[in-house]
Amino acid sequence: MSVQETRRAIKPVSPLREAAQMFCRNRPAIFGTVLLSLIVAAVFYGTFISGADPYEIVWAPQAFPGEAENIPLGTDYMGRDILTGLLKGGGPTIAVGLSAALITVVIGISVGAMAGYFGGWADNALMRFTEFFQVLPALLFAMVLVTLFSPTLTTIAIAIGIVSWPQTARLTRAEFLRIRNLEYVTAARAVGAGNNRIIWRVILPNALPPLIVSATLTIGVAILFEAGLSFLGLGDPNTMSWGLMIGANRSYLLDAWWPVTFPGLAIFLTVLAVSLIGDGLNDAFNPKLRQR
Amino acid sequence: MSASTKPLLEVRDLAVRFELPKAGLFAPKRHFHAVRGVSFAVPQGRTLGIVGESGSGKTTTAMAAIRLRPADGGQVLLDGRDILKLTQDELRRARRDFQIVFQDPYSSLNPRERVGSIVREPLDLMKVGEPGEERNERVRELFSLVGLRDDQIALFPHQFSGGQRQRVSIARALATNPRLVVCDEPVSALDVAIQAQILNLLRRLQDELGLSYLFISHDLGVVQFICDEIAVMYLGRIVEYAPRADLFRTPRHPYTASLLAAAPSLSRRKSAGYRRVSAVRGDPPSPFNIPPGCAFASRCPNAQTRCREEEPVLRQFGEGRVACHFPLD
Amino acid sequence: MSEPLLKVDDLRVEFDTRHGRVTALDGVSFDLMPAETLGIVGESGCGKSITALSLMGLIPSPPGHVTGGRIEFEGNDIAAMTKRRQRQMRGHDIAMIFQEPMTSLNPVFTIGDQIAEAILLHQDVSRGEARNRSIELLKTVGMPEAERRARAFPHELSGGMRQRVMIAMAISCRPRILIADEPTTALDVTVQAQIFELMRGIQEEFGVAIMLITHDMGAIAEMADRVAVMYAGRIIEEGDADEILDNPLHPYTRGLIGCIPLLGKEARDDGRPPKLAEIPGVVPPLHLLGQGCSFADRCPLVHDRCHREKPLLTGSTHCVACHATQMEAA
Amino acid sequence: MVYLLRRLAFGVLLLAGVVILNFLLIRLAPGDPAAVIAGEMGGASQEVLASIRERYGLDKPLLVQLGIYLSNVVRGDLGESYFFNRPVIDLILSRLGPTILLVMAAQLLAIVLGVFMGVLASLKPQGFLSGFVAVISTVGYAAPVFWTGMMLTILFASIFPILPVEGMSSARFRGGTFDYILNVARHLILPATTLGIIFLAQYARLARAAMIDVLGADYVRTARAKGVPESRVVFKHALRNAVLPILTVAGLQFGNLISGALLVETVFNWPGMGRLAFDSILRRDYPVLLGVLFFSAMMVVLANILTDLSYRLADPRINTEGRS
Repeated sequence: MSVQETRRAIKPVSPLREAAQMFCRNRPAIFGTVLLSLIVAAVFYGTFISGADPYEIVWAPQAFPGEAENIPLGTDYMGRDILTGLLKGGGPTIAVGLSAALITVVIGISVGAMAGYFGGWADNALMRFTEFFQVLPALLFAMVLVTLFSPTLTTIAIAIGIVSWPQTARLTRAEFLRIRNLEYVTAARAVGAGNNRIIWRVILPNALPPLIVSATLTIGVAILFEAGLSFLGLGDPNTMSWGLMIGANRSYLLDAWWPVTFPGLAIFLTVLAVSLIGDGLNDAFNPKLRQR
Repeated sequence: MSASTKPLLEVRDLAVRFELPKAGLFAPKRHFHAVRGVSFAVPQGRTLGIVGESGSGKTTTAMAAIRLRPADGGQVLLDGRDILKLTQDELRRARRDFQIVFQDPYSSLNPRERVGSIVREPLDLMKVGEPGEERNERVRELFSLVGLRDDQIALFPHQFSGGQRQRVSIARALATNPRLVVCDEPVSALDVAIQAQILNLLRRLQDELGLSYLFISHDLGVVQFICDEIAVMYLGRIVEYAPRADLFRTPRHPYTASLLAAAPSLSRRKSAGYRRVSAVRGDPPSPFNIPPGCAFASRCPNAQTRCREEEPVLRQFGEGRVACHFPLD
Repeated sequence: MSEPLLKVDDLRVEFDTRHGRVTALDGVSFDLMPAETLGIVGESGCGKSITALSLMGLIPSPPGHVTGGRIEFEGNDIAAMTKRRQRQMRGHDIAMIFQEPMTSLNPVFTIGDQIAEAILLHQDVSRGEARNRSIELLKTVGMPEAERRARAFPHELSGGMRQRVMIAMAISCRPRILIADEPTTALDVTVQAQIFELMRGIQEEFGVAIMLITHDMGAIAEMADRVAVMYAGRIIEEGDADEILDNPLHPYTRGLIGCIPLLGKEARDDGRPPKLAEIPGVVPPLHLLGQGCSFADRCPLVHDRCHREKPLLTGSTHCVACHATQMEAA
Repeated sequence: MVYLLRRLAFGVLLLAGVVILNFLLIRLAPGDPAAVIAGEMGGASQEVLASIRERYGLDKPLLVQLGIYLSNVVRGDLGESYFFNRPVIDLILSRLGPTILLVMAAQLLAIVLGVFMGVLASLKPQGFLSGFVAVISTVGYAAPVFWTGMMLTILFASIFPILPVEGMSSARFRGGTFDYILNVARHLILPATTLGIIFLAQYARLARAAMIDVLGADYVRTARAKGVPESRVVFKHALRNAVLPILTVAGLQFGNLISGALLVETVFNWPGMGRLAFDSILRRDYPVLLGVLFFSAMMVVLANILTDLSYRLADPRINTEGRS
């Protein structure tokens, strides 16, 4: 039958491995990965190894970075060490970001998958529900939730999750709607697969690439949210976090730039790293780019 | 028609309609009748072709017949058992007897699965043979049956050409030893050279395995090559239904005649001054808004007043059946 | 004999792919005479569409590069013309219609505007005049209710009607050459027949030379005066349509004709049409083309020389690029 | 027209949902609803609490309470700020203008400049501008907007003191209307830029992607084949189609824009609804906070309807969908 194909033995190339190779060839993505690893390592050191107390007053207030040996990044308006604050404050920020992203993804994928797969009545109801949530400006809604239900890390994570799932839901729905109509799904039904198998084993794996990208980006968004809430004074008052440092020093901005600049930079670099990784994944999963 | 043998599949009065988006909040629900009262039979070991242009409802008919989309009326009898009445569980078990090969070799295989497990999936889901070696052996057997090699079993779909993917698709359809295979335009996405390979393969498999095919196509050349009987569909209805030789020798419905006139041929030469004389005019009317009377009347060269008022029914005429007030001799 | 309208000589086009740079057109040469129809036939990926696009200067770059060859229109080298003159040639002297009428018209403008734009670009007429002419053109291509339809958007028309609009746009400036790239592939058979008939009528009325790109031998028979058969970026056989169809010389052409399930190939003993001829294997991907004949791996007449050396296109009226056939003839 | 009515009806429904949500939030919050409404800083004397119970019918069944709440909202009564001692609706209306000004200025800046940059970048997909768009969109996305604002404040307050960094107009401003407008405009520059820049980056990136996509479309090839000059291919044939996805996203971004405005107003002391929300958080002034939530939702609903309408104007395929 196929004459010339017999000559070459071909190795299986899984789509996943191809994506991984693409990712590794993407320089910004690698930079993001390295940057994120460094940040996570530093935060890990601050949270679990370093015994320093971020609330301890170590020097004169608003001391310039490097003014004394033990304050390489200066002190804040109360004389607390900023570097210690950064190392200690990263933990809560990242933890809230991760758990909020998890909540977002779980709600978003469940709602979106049901709406997209079952369509019709269920889709209509779920999408109206989603639209309702999209009408509320996310940060404002999160503020209201946190104000009403006391600002703890858990409330903050839940609030961020509640306000940001609609986008994931819409994306999931769109992917499910698209894939649902592809012939391989019909083919699976033709060989006797039931709804469960089709949703979880056939459609979801194929819908996953854009969802992974969006989940990654959601971590970045959640970190920004946490920072925003803390900045507005809605952070957990008992936990040092990057946003809180900015919010607390905001009033003295024009007297001393460093207590605000460094935590902001930390947030910026973390989100940057995450979004570079997200972009890299996006390119890696994009079959159009792979052709080139 | 082979009246002596009992048909394997018999479809009676099948109807499918789609719900259209409502015009307003309180407007009545609107429907689009994609398949209207379609009846046909696939004899054991033979091939029935359904031909028609896009929008004729041919694919919808096939999909509804094997319950890959819901039907809104009629019966589908496989060996006397009504498929439309089976419960979900019964249906899943019954599916081993009827399988399908799709049109698009690119979207019909899950890109994240190895082709070996794609072919194996029906065996696993319908619990055919012992799990493990027996099923793997069956997969190897199927691969060689459709002209693929053992060492390709572990590959992913994107590593295959269109023709080879279609072979995988056929292997999957044959895995459970089905009796009926629905072929939904299986070669229309392929280049002619590959198309010939697949058509020959389908015919060989039919001879070797005694398969029955329900073959959907828009290409009369392909249909003539592979089908024993042919049903011509136009806007959701069968307009002519006849054995191959008769349909191609003496088309009775003007629509069939115009399809034949437009089918591929090397004998219509520009050098010989060939001109098309009475090609049908215009496009098919919108399926959302089918006029009363004969649906083909607006394009028919022989249409008369009666055609625009009264819808013709399918009736015996010559060797076959035709739905036309003024069939051709 | 008259001078060719278009003379293509040794055209080479290369593309950058992830397998490196591949040759999509490898020394393609042909002439197009006034008012004739030249059919270019081949399977997908053989380079027939790229040939058409390179004549129009529409090869997307990157990744495409025209790396050699010469295209002459009425004796003038196109590459030597100014950019402006090249642009004026498009639409005015050479027009093109495409395979996908669904996506080839701009969805946000009315079809009347799109035809009028072509007229205004190349002719010195007023807007109103362009409008009227576009309605006339729509009538010429057989559009019912042309005045009303001129105000329609593309999505409001069927595929066949859109292809008529494309044709109206193409002939709006009375081009000398009409390139039709698979103009009926996306259409239903009955509509295909109408479009072919329309093209024949337009050719007779305006005397335009047509270059018909197709994979369909039936279309070649019905439309073409001469045929060039392409395989893997080269023309492998060329001649009068009847010659090619009745007496194909290249094994590929023979295979291609033999594998079409044609109407009328009727009846063996059991009443079934005979088995189709097959060309084994698949077209090799461009990056795996070797130094020999690109058809060698699938050829029933293959011998050593075919793997070593590319055959050249030889002959006077019926040309073929095949070592086996050439030796037989010699 | 029918479509517009339907959209408006659905919008009203959504807003009713927001009102119900507000109602539920107050009931679900820990503590006595009356105390919640009064606010912790409001000096919840017994008389105040009693008047609140009276006003909201808090001793009645939940559904009746909801009815009272809804009918209050319909009459324009969003409650009372016990801190300012003013009806919430008055407070918000006095802050609505500045917020709309800020949000619109930012959106306009972002769309116009963003699309322009994106289009230019799309012409050379591997060129310098494309790289620049990629970098600023990543940077703009990653930088917390309030931090960017503060960095700009430092820059313009200490290093180049050429632009005001606080408020909406100079204190004790005297002068004619025209001078006043100029004064406000100068104050607007920094907040609008801060807010606009995140979205600008996103639109630029989106416009570039959409244009690259459209420039490869068949109908663009058709335009080139009929000899349309390249500039016209880009700005007429391609851009008209590429704005469609941008329009969609711009509509969806409106909520985020208001969220951003909240932070930016706080940083620059811009006297809008965001600043009001921030102040009411500090004072636990819940009626005001919920009022701001309601009004923001209303702005988003209106913006969505406007986006939809403009989309229908821009894309002829939508209008005729129902026609057969």
